[in-house]
Amino acid sequence: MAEYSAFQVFKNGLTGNTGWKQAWRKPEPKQQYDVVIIGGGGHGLATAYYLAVNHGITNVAICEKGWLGSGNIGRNTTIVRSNYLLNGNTPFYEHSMKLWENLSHELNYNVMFSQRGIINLCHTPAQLDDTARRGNSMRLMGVDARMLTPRDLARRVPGLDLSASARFPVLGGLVQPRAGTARHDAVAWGYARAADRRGVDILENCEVTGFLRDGDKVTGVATSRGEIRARKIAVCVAGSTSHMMKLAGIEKLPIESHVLQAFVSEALKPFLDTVVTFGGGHLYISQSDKGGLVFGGDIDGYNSYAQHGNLPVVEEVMSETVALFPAAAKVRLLRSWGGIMDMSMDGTPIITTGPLTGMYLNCGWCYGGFKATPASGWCFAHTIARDEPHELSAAFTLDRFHRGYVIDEKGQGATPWKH
Amino acid sequence: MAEHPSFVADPVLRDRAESPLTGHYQPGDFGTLADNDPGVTLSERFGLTIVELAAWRGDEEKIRSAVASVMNLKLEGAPGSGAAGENGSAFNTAPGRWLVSGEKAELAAELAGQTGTAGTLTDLSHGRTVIRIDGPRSRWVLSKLFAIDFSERVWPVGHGVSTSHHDIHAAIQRSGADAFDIIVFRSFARSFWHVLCRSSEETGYRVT
Amino acid sequence: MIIKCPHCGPRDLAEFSYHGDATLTRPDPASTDRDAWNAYVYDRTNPAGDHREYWQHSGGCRRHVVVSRNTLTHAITDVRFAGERK
Amino acid sequence: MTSHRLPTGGRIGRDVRVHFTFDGKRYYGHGGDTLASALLANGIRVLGRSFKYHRPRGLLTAGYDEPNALVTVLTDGAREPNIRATELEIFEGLVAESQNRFPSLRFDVMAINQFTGKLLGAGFYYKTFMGPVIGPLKGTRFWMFCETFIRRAAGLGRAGTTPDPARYERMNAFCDVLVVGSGLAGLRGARDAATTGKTVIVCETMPVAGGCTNWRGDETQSDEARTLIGELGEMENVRLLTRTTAWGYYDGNTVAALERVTDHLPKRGTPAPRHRHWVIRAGQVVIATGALERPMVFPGNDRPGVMLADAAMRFAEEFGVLTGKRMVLFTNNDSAYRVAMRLKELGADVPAIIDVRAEVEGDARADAETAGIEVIAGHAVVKTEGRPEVSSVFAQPFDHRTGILPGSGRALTCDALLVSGGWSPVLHLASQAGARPVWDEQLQAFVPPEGDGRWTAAGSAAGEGLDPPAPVFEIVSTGGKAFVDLQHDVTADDVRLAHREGFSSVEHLKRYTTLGMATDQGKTSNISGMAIMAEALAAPIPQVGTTRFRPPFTPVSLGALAAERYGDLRPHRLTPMHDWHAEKGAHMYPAGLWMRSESYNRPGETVEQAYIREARNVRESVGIVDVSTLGKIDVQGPDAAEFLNRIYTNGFAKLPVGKARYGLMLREDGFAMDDGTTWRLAEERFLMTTTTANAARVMQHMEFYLDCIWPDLRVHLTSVTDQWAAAAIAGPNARDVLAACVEGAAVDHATLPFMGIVRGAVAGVPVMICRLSFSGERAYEVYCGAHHGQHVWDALMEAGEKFGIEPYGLEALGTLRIEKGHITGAEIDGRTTAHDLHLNWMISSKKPFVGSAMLDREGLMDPSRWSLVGVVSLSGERLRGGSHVVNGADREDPGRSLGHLTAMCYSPAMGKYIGLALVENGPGRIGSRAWATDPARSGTHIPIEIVRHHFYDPEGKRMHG
Ligand SMILES: Cc1cc2nc3c(=O)[nH]c(=O)nc-3n(C[C@H](O)[C@H](O)[C@H](O)COP(=O)(O)OP(=O)(O)OC[C@H]3O[C@@H](n4cnc5c(N)ncnc54)[C@H](O)[C@@H]3O)c2cc1C
Ligand SMILES: NC(=O)c1ccc[n+]([C@@H]2O[C@H](COP(=O)([O-])OP(=O)(O)OC[C@H]3O[C@@H](n4cnc5c(N)ncnc54)[C@H](O)[C@@H]3O)[C@@H](O)[C@H]2O)c1
Ligand SMILES: Cc1cc2nc3c(=O)[nH]c(=O)nc-3n(C[C@H](O)[C@H](O)[C@H](O)COP(=O)(O)O)c2cc1C
Ligand SMILES: [Zn+2]
Repeated sequence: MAEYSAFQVFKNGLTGNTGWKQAWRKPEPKQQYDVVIIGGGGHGLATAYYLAVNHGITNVAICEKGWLGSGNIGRNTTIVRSNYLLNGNTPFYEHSMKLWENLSHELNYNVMFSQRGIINLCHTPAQLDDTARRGNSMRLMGVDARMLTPRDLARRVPGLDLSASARFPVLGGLVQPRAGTARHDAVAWGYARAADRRGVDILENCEVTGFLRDGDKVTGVATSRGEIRARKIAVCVAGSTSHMMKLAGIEKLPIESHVLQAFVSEALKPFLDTVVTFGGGHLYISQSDKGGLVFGGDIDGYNSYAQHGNLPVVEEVMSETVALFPAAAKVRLLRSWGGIMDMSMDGTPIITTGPLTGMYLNCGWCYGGFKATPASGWCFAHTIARDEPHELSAAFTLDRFHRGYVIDEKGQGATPWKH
Repeated sequence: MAEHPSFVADPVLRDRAESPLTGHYQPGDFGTLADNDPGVTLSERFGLTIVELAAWRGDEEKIRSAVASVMNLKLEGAPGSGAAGENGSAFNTAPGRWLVSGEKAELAAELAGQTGTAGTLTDLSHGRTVIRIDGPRSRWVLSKLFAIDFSERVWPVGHGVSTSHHDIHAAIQRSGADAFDIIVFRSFARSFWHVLCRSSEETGYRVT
Repeated sequence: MIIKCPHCGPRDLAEFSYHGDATLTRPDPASTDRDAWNAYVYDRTNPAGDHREYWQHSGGCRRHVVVSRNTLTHAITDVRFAGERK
Repeated sequence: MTSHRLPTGGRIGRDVRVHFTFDGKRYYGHGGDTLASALLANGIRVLGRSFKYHRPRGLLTAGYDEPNALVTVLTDGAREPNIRATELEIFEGLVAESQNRFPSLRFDVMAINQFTGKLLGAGFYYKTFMGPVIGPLKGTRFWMFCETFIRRAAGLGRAGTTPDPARYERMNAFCDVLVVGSGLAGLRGARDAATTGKTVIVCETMPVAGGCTNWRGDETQSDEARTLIGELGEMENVRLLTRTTAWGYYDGNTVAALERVTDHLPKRGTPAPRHRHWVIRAGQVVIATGALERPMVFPGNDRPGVMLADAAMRFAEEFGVLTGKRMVLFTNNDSAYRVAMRLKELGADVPAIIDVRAEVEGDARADAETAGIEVIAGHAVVKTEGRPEVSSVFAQPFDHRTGILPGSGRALTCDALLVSGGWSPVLHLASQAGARPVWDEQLQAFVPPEGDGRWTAAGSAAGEGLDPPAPVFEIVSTGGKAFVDLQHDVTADDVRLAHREGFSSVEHLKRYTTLGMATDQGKTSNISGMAIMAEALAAPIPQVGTTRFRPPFTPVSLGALAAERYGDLRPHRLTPMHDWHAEKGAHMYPAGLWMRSESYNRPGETVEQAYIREARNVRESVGIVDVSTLGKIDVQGPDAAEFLNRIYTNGFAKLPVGKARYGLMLREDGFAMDDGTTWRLAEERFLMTTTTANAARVMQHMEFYLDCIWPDLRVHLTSVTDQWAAAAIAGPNARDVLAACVEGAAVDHATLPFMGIVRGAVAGVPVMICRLSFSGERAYEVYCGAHHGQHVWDALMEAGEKFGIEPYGLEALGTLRIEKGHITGAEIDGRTTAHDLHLNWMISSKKPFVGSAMLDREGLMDPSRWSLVGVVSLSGERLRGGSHVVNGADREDPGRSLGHLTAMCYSPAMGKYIGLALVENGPGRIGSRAWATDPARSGTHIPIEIVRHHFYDPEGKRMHG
């Protein structure tokens, strides 16, 4: 299939756009693969892609129960950053950032990664220190970060209420200039197309309904499109993790599923050129290329598998938005939706071999797994191909909870709804 | 503290006490008054003795009779039930808990005496601020702030609820035909007062 | 969501705070069975369907309740006081 | 009278002229007009430009489903973009402007996009703009360069940056039955419920009730509606809300609705809110939201003058405006015939109805022909012409079963083409409630399923009384672009391209082409899009399915949702002495919701100078600080001591009455949670204090254990934080100050030793005094009733005057505690253990307590964990909060982080900058040197020595003495 390029767009444009082919094939499932990946979200797709590219494993299928990208990859607020605090996290997310920086070329698909920077606002002196601590931590691990004064902020974020009478007075902020946003769907489609071109079978409308076992070993999956055998089975189903693992007989995991809402306003001419997060509560806001302000806040805070949220969180997020941007009171909310988060007990992901033989698990991404997509795929592919953790994800083990090696960015303890 | 003499009873103590609304409580008419009639009238009921009575499980009845004997108020057993009389008012705020307030001298001490081992008493006279809202539009104004059905059919006089306006916890007792007493934590009182005043501007309000 | 507090009656979600899975049993305080404690602190069934969970009516009567709620539909079928206090 | 206005009719107030400005030009309309009707009456038919191709666009509809006519309203300097002209009621002085055009609506340079239109097919941007792989534009640079231009071209209206001065409010409501929509179905439903005594709320998005009876021209129906509106108005249990849109259906039958209270009024600045955010908890919801007419897709279907038939009817009946002088209809169902005849009656020239159906059953055709309207059956419109407004349309024979256009057609001149492509029930709210729409073959529309008890659908919303159309959604021909989603410029060809590229699930179709993602959320386009995709897939429409409806039904102002949490109404907690601090010039800043004083700066003093002076004064003389914000919990009951024993890591059972003890709490996972002192006031009564920040959390924590884990314990907890005002008096002279003013109690060392408690009075007011020290000095906390806080504070200040008492703020408080190595929330950050903080001495081994079973897990005892140390600046430079500790002397190559500073200050006692830090293997580093580095903030790189965390008086002689 032709490479995507300006030339192709031009050529096809003149010929009625009839020359374009399917972005990925719609194959029938084979009976046997080397690796079956459950979950056609960002992580599953990236895993397939890196299995092929980094490890030469191409006899791979991805089983997706709905349409490709119907999970969280298709409903997140698209923020990509590596501004973490703790040692266990930063190198992993920074690796991801580096992959993002070349992703469009790598995939030959414009994922519209826009490095417009992310700014964390501070509203109290204590927060300034905390934030500086995070910035310093990043810098010491080779990640870009810089504290901003209110004057810097006035220049970068017009419309932000920097007055002393602001509802939440702003004392400063931390910027990670290389952070930004990417077009969420394009990431799924780009990985899908690139993986497909390397031979990966993407099986949509193929729900995994059970596992085939040989004693303790997992040997395949039962799906809505028939049984499929595989030497290795990788689970990447985000919010459905517990449910999926129950099918394998694992009743309990350090995971809870919670709903997170996101919002988009009506399209506006450029209003906000960076990503802003609020330090006094929980809010992050950016503007999509289409013009909508895209924003989100806290998870609703109770176990949920329903992809819809509640009203108090809507009100909370909107009130924080207008507190920061008083002009936005007249902007209008266009749409709200929800996605199911796989909240882990310490707010940090899990990438591991097992828990059964022949099985590999990738989960616990909470509300931050979009930015992790490339690195997650990279490290998970490594784990699957080599049967050992990648050094960047070595801390993301499943036994860290019991052993007490939790990586708790928020310091909340085993209350997933507070991470 | 029940151990302390009620500051209401002691004019000197009362004199030395200061409302959290001091400097922010301005009698007069505000907002849009229809025909010079305010939709609501707001006032602070400062200087009440306020105590919380909490019964041990099974001893609720004893607490109710303690209130009955000290205050001459008959409390029903149902959640939220309350009553108001000359000696003050009381209502149920939580299982086995009542908020009792009044101007009666030594109210706390007398209640403590009657409560005995049936439960505990906590003096909150300084810790709570009581704001009364009265007038034809009181329900309308309250409905802006609380997710509570204030309609008459579910809310007889004397009855009360525990609820909150965002971070501000409030116990609200219906104290008259259109009157409600809102009991908030003292530290929040000023913020709450401003919100209440602002919310009352639409209907016009009078501070007395 | 509306939760019907056994004391206060139906109240808005905003008045409640969540406290998680109510099906867990806390090990005996003196127990040193680490696995049991680990399971209690970290491991969750996280069902897609009926869930029993603690909520506190923190913006109301402050009592904790056990809510039976379906995590797929959010439909609540039962609310009762947690524990039986003396 | 304006040119297109009929001499009579409509619900507008003809005797009043209402002036407004559109794109800088002044016009007038009448009371009751919308901007759309008023502009139409003035002969203005181009109202906007489309999103991508910037094509000139006119009105398609007359209501909330309008995709084209979006304008920006300017009020008091604030801009409100993307307002539908069809819903915007004009008022005297209204200023509106068109959007997405430059320099003007008539001439827009971006319209050039139309000619590149073929290149800008769906999703073209995914395939290009990736830029070079090497060179200065590699990586994301090239894309970001292009993005700047794409962003400017995209977007619709422009939002301002000046704060919105308007006011918003929330309203909570309860009812037995909520009826959404006040058409006949809604009104009947409301009447039926209300007469059985139920409380009813009816909300209607339009300014007047009655729904389509207001314009359908059916006397019987409008009479019935009027009567019902009158009846309902009389009933006490009914509330009818107009200009109120039910936009969100949430769990528990909670419906959110937006009332536009004053948008239509010229007078602003009244205390009435602009918008009211209704939150309605309903026993039952009746969804009577009617049905929307949908257009058909054919080449040139976006030309101004092409409009829905029902919309034209509305403009004529409600506003007395004819949308054209010579109107042709194009339909696949009977409803358009009624429109045609009525418009003709009203004086329009209606030469023809073009009907895709070869045979039209029933009387419609005969009636039309009798009225002198030609019925061109078995034809379809294949092209429109006009520049930019429609001046003629081209009809060609059409076989609606095959979609083939046999034979040649004819042109009809007209200035309006009114289209009816069938009707879709408005089932958004049912869908939000979780209902799966059902395809109705006859109606060629999705209808809601049976209600599920929480809601029912009624009237047209349930599919009742709608005219069944022939199943025609698109006329495929070559006469130009055929639009499906007008706002987003998604064409039928785009849908087919998406299909070709495999984006054939409706959800993929939507995301790839953005069909249905515009401000109208596809109200007029979703069904056609699905139908065209179904055709491409050769699958039936229901199999293709529909995309998900999500709140809000129509856009909602963010201000309304913020309601009273806007502007300066902040929920602050203030201590009883707040005003005093403010008067003394203290800079107050938020600690959670509390406001606390940072320092009491004298004129010309910096914060640092002030806190050093304040702290020094404590060490040398005496200071006073407001600590009323500490959490205080009354713990009472026969099992109170036992309970505290389980909650705290250290023992409380044996604490004597009249004594206080410092306690530490852990979380169940073994990490530290909070610390504070707890005072035993009586055998069965304790007063617990917590840190300011954790008060609520600790309360909940304890309530949880009492309610859920140990319900057998007889303990009552009550928050008494607000009951007490508290002042800490610290310094060598503290005792003298108390001695000078405390009545009724001795404060000498024997009576009041460290951790002792006495009761007495100050200035005639009862107080309780506990000898505690956070500062490390001889110190006391004086508690009194909060209403007496200021009185006691004044008395303490007065008594302290001769001892040199001065107030100190949080900065000095922090300094004193750092010098002492006392911990706060900066160290108990949710990741540290008692071990990390050297609080092992507080861990009782004699009893289990919350967290005891988990605290010695491998990971929590790992020697490489970060633990608490002190640091001293060796260069005399100021240490910076948030700095990290590193080993490298080279600022550019500092090595990895060994830990970080949690707190820093200038220590007057030590004469140096010092700090506390959590560092890897802390104890092992005591006495060693390192650097405190702050690359992200100040850039400082300061040599430090790592020392024990007790800097000052480690033996505690001063506080015990
Ligand atoms: C509202 C919202 C905002 C967010 N914002 C951000 C953000 O700004 N930045 C950020 O980094 N992250 C963000 N996230 C998180 C991020 O989206 C997720 O962590 C990440 O997408 C999860 O990985 P995934 O893409 O593989 O998951 P998904 O896309 O959810 O993939 C899982 C897939 O598994 C499939 N599946 C489930 N069960 C089965 C089965 N039985 N058989 C077959 N397939 C199955 C699902 O259909 C789904 O497609 C946000 C998430 C949400 C919901
Ligand atoms: N000939 C046809 O095909 C056709 C089409 C439509 C209606 N009708 C006739 O019209 C009558 C139906 O009346 P009806 O009451 O069902 O519909 P209706 O259209 O008269 O009323 C629906 C009302 O709901 C309002 N509404 C919609 N969504 C809302 C929301 N989210 N919030 C608040 N208000 C909202 C609309 O503004 C409208 O006033 C019947 O007699 C029917 O036969 C006929
Ligand atoms: C970054 C981002 C931007 C979005 N912008 C829009 C938008 O402009 N218009 C729109 O209708 N939906 C927008 N959506 C929301 C989608 O329509 C959709 O609601 C979301 O992907 C979840 O899918 P669901 O609603 O089908 O469950 C956006 C979603 C994301 C993640
Ligand atoms: Zn309750």
